[in-house]
Amino acid sequence: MEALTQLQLAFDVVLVLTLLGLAWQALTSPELFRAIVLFIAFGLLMALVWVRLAAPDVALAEAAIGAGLTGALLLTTLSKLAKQTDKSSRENNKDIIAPSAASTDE
Amino acid sequence: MRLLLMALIIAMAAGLAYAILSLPAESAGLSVYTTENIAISGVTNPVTAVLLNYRAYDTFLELGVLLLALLGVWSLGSTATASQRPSAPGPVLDNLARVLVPILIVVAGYLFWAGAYIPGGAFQAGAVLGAAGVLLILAGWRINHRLVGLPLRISLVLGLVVFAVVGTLFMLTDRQFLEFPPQYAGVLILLIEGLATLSIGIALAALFLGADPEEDDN
Amino acid sequence: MINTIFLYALAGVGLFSLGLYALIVHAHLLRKILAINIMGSGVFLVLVSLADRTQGIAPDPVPHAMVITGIVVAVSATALALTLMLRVRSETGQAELLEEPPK
Amino acid sequence: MNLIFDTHWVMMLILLPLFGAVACFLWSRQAVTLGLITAVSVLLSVIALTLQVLEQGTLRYAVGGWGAPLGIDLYVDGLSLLMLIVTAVVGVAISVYSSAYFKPGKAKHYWPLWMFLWAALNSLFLSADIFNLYVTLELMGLAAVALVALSGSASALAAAMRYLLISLLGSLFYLMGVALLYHAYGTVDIALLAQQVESSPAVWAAIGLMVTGLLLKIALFPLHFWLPAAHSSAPAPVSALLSALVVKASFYILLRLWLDVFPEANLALSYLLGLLGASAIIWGGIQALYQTRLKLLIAYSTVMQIGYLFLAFPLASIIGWKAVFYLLLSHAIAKTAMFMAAGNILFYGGHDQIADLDRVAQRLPITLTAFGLAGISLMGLPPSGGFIAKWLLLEAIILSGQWWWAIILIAGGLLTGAYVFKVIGFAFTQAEVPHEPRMVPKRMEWVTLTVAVLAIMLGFMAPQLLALMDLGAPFGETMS
Amino acid sequence: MNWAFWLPLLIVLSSLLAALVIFILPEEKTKTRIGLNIGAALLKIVLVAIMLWGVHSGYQFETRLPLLPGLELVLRADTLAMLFVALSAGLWLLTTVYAIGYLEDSPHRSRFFGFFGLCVTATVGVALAGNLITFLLFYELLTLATYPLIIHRGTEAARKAGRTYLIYTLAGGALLLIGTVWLYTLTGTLEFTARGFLSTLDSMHHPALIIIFVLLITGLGVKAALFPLHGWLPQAMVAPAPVSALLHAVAVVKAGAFGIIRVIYDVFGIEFSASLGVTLPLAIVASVTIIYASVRALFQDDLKRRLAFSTVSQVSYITLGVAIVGPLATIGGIVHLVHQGVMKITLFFCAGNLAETLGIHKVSEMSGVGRRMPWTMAAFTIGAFGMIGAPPLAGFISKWYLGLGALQAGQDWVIFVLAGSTLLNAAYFLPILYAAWFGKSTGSWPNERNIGRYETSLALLIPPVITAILAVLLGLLASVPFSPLEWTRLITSLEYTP
Repeated sequence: MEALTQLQLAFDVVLVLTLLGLAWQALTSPELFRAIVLFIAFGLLMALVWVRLAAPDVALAEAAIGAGLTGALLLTTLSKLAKQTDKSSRENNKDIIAPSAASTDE
Repeated sequence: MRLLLMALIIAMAAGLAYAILSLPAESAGLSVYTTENIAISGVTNPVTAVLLNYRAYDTFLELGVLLLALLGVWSLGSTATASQRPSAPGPVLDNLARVLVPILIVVAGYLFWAGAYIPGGAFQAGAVLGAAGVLLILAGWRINHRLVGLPLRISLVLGLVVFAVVGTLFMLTDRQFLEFPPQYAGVLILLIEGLATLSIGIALAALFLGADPEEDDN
Repeated sequence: MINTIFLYALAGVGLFSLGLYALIVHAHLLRKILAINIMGSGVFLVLVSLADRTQGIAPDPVPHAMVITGIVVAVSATALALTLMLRVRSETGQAELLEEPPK
Repeated sequence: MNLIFDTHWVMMLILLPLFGAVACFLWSRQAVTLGLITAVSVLLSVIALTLQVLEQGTLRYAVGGWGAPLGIDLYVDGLSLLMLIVTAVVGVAISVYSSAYFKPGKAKHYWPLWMFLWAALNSLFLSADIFNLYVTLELMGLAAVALVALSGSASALAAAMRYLLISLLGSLFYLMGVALLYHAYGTVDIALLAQQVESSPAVWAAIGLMVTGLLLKIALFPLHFWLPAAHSSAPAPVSALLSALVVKASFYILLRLWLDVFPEANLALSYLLGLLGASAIIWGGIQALYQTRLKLLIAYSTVMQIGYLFLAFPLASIIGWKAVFYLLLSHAIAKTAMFMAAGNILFYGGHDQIADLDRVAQRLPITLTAFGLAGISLMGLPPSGGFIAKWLLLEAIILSGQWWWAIILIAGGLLTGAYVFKVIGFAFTQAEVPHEPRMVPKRMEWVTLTVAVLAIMLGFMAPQLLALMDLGAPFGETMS
Repeated sequence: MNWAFWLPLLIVLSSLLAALVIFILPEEKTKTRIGLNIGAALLKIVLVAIMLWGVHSGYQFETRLPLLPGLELVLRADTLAMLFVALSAGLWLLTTVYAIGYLEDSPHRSRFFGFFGLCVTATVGVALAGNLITFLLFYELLTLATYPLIIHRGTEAARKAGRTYLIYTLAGGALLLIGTVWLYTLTGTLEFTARGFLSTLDSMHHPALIIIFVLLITGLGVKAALFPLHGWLPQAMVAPAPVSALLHAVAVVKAGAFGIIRVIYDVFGIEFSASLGVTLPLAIVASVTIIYASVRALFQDDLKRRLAFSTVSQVSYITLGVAIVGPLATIGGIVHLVHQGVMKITLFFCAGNLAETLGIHKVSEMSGVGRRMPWTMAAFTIGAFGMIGAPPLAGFISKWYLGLGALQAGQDWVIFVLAGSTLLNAAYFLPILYAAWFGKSTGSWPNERNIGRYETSLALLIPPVITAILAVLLGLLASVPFSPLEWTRLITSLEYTP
């Protein structure tokens, strides 16, 4: 019993540390794509945490929405961002926010 | 500057940690109440009971949040490249979609059905449905242009509207909004969940797509 | 058991703080959006972990439901934020916000 | 069945705008008509609710029939009722204004978003549940952000982005506080919390988190940095909504929590809030004075007026709370009129450079009158709602013996006078119209004037409104 | 219909409604506008006459409307109020006639006459105010209504004058507000009461009361142009002549002076004020103002600026009379409210005529103008002699009572102030008169226009002639019932214990 508890504690500690580590990696990764992939991994790990915390409903929601859909959204956004870069470099990008007056063309 | 920021945040974290550790070591929260009333809630999964009965009003507004986010995304118009067709999917993706989409739809149906008893429910099911939609979009499939206008919109608001209508109906019989008679609660929740799953799935897929497909057509 | 519950709650605080720090120091909007999501996960972790404090009975389902609500809110907000970011990018040519508020 | 007294008006106030939003979304070609119908029906429902509450007293509505702590309760007392009323009044005015302001391409997006915002505001004011308040806050935040971005200009999009991040950050701080309170007391109902809360580290942390999160959303100095850009680059009716209602909604939550859940909140914190409020008054006023664009000037004026609301915290007296609440109401009305007036000027002349205002202002006498009347209320000059508020606030300050706030109050009034008259002064200069202006629809001008006149009329409605505020004694029992 | 309730309200509304209609009147509807202006002014005079008779016969007129819990909007016709109401109603009619003539064919007349009407509404409200909060309300309204009149011409100078005016008056209003609220928190009432309502207050509040007195008097002193708060008045002379007449004689300056009377008599009570020791400093400030402004007037070449400094000096006679503490001085001060108004308006009308007809703005340009515009200059002469205090003109009555009162109260030094001021008045008025009547005309004027069959248009000529005649009559018939002097005796008898 004692050993089991010890083992469980070790598991918890490792899980928590991995979670924090992944979050840190996702937030500091110099490459955006890597950051997003790490974030998705983070989401999946969160799902594991929810299972561990006896919250299977949340785990399902996290896996499907938090990691899955959010991840898909992030990836597609990144690809659009990349396309924009190609496009804007073609069109002499206008890279400063123009101090335009509030638009009145509604 | 960053050091100062770090110090501030660490101080905040320390305070928060202290506050959390000072919480009572045991607390059942509201679980006494949720268990007590589970029999008349219409479902047996306590989380579903909270989501679709005890605190159904939150869920109702949350459907509003999802729809609102979609409205917001659509109001932003085309995002420069959003309207560009993705490059033709490779055969792998195409085949994958053909296999996975039906499976996902079945999983979604199961999750929504099972949500009443075991983990699962409208949001999880809706998300899986949404994933199916994402896959279809990635595979290059586009919604038929005849369905793009009103029919699509109706399917998006269906969950919210039926939720509200069911909630309102019983107001006429001297009950409060969203107060389900226990004997019908199960059926009603199933009805609401089913349509909500549909709306959530379509909304999530639409969020993935980006701009309003109706405008993209033009 | 109790200790591990609090361990997860503290991890929640950790995620919240990490996210906050990253939100402030990073300029790229995509990173800011990631940071907000990680902060959110931290809050959710605090909510759910502490729901299982009493041994022997099933965890309190109310925070679980709250977190599911929160996850849906988060994905909605993220979708809006990402689209908005793309628009900002296409109008201004950069996915960052200028430091000083516009005059 | 008595139609007025038995109908669930509380729910109608949430459902009507929600259905309105759905209807505007489904049939976007008729969005204007549908929106206006919704607006009027919401106003009528608020009137009915007022009659109901006047007859039956405060109202607690258990959604789903469960009741707190298991279910979610809605609560109507003087505070929430007045917020609902002012929202309905501003809402109808904005709806009328918007029906002429937006071109169809924008209107089809504007109307469902605005209806959603209205639903969010109403549900926020009615909620008695701190988690439900989180959901309504998010609903409100997302709608507001989308509305800001609607004008589509680069500056508006950047402002909307910043606003969204701030709004989400504020919500997360708030939600963390909710988590702590729930796990400390096992309920998220405000009334139940109020009975149980006592000083403890968890409560302190919750206060810190929730106050910080809400201050971000309220944009109290020095957390105001996002507001001027967002409020000034949005389309005019949206600017009005944001300044008049959206920031006030977050303040409303803070007020509720402060009065009910954090009664033990300590003196140092309330002084800090008062001090920040004072700084906001001075800083916002000076910034407003230096602005060269009208809408930015008005936005900084909002930063300033928010500061006034916090002067009541160190006073901690019933009359002080009533004073700032009256200020909140009259500011909401006056600011609506002011942003509408700015919208008319922009519409007409295509710009809002203050120095060139003479070219447009003289041709829009109705708009200018409205601006002037709203300005009178902001300055706190009689007869206006702002004057009543200032009078009560001064009274509270003098009674508390903390005379230094009076200096801030007076200085703020003079600063307001300076920037309001800076604008008005230009209206009397003689200049030619250099280009072909765009005619402002009559409807927009007249609704602006109507709202401005209402801001003045608030100066004569104090006995009734103050009596309404007492309903349910939200600020505590009066000694008598 | 309850006349006691409605009459004060009607008197206020008569000009307010007219003003609101005039605002929305299209610019080219000149006839309708003139009709409305004159009609409303006449109506107001009739209503005031009825009320005057009523008050004299002992009727109580009072309007009460709820404003705040425990505070009401009160309009009450007491004897002091009637003096000011009658003055402003009468002079409004003349000023309106004058303004119609003066502004013929100039742009933005709807706007001008709208604010003109609001201005008079506010003045009447100030006069009838039955408590301090009502007074404050109309006092601030007066600020707001006069500002557009001052910057009416829209020039850079006008905008600057307007800005100065606002800085002074809004700051003054703020002080007044603090004082009023503070007073309310101490007493729980703000109702004007004969002999004041503060003497019963615990003496521990006396230091606070002194500060409140200073706040109130400073706030009022801005409009009453007490030194050193008078800076806005000479600048404001860029406004059109009818506005100057309004500022100097009918509305703004008078509202300040009237407020000082109210605060000292009906809030603090004259005897209580004296016991607090605040009246002597006030008398000294008033005296300094009188002398200082007279000296400044001496060096002004611009005619309207010279008149403006003259106003600063003359209005302080009112304050001085009140601050001396004593029935006779009080009579002198209060009656000067009317006398100064009638005389100063004459002078400004005349200055306006010179500017409008001949383009004369400077004293040095007036040589020989008496022969070109005899009627105008005759009126001017009467006004000037009145200001100097020559018998039997109205100004003489005021100074006589002030002097007597000072002796009666044992404040002999005031005599020197009066004498000095009289000499200075003579020093800055007589050269003008000499040049106008006996100076050689160069034959050409800066900007001569031919308006009307007479020396100028009738609308411009009749008002100053009437006011000049009034200035004579007020002096000659000072002891007739209903004369300002007799009315003032009545007011004073209520204030002092016999």
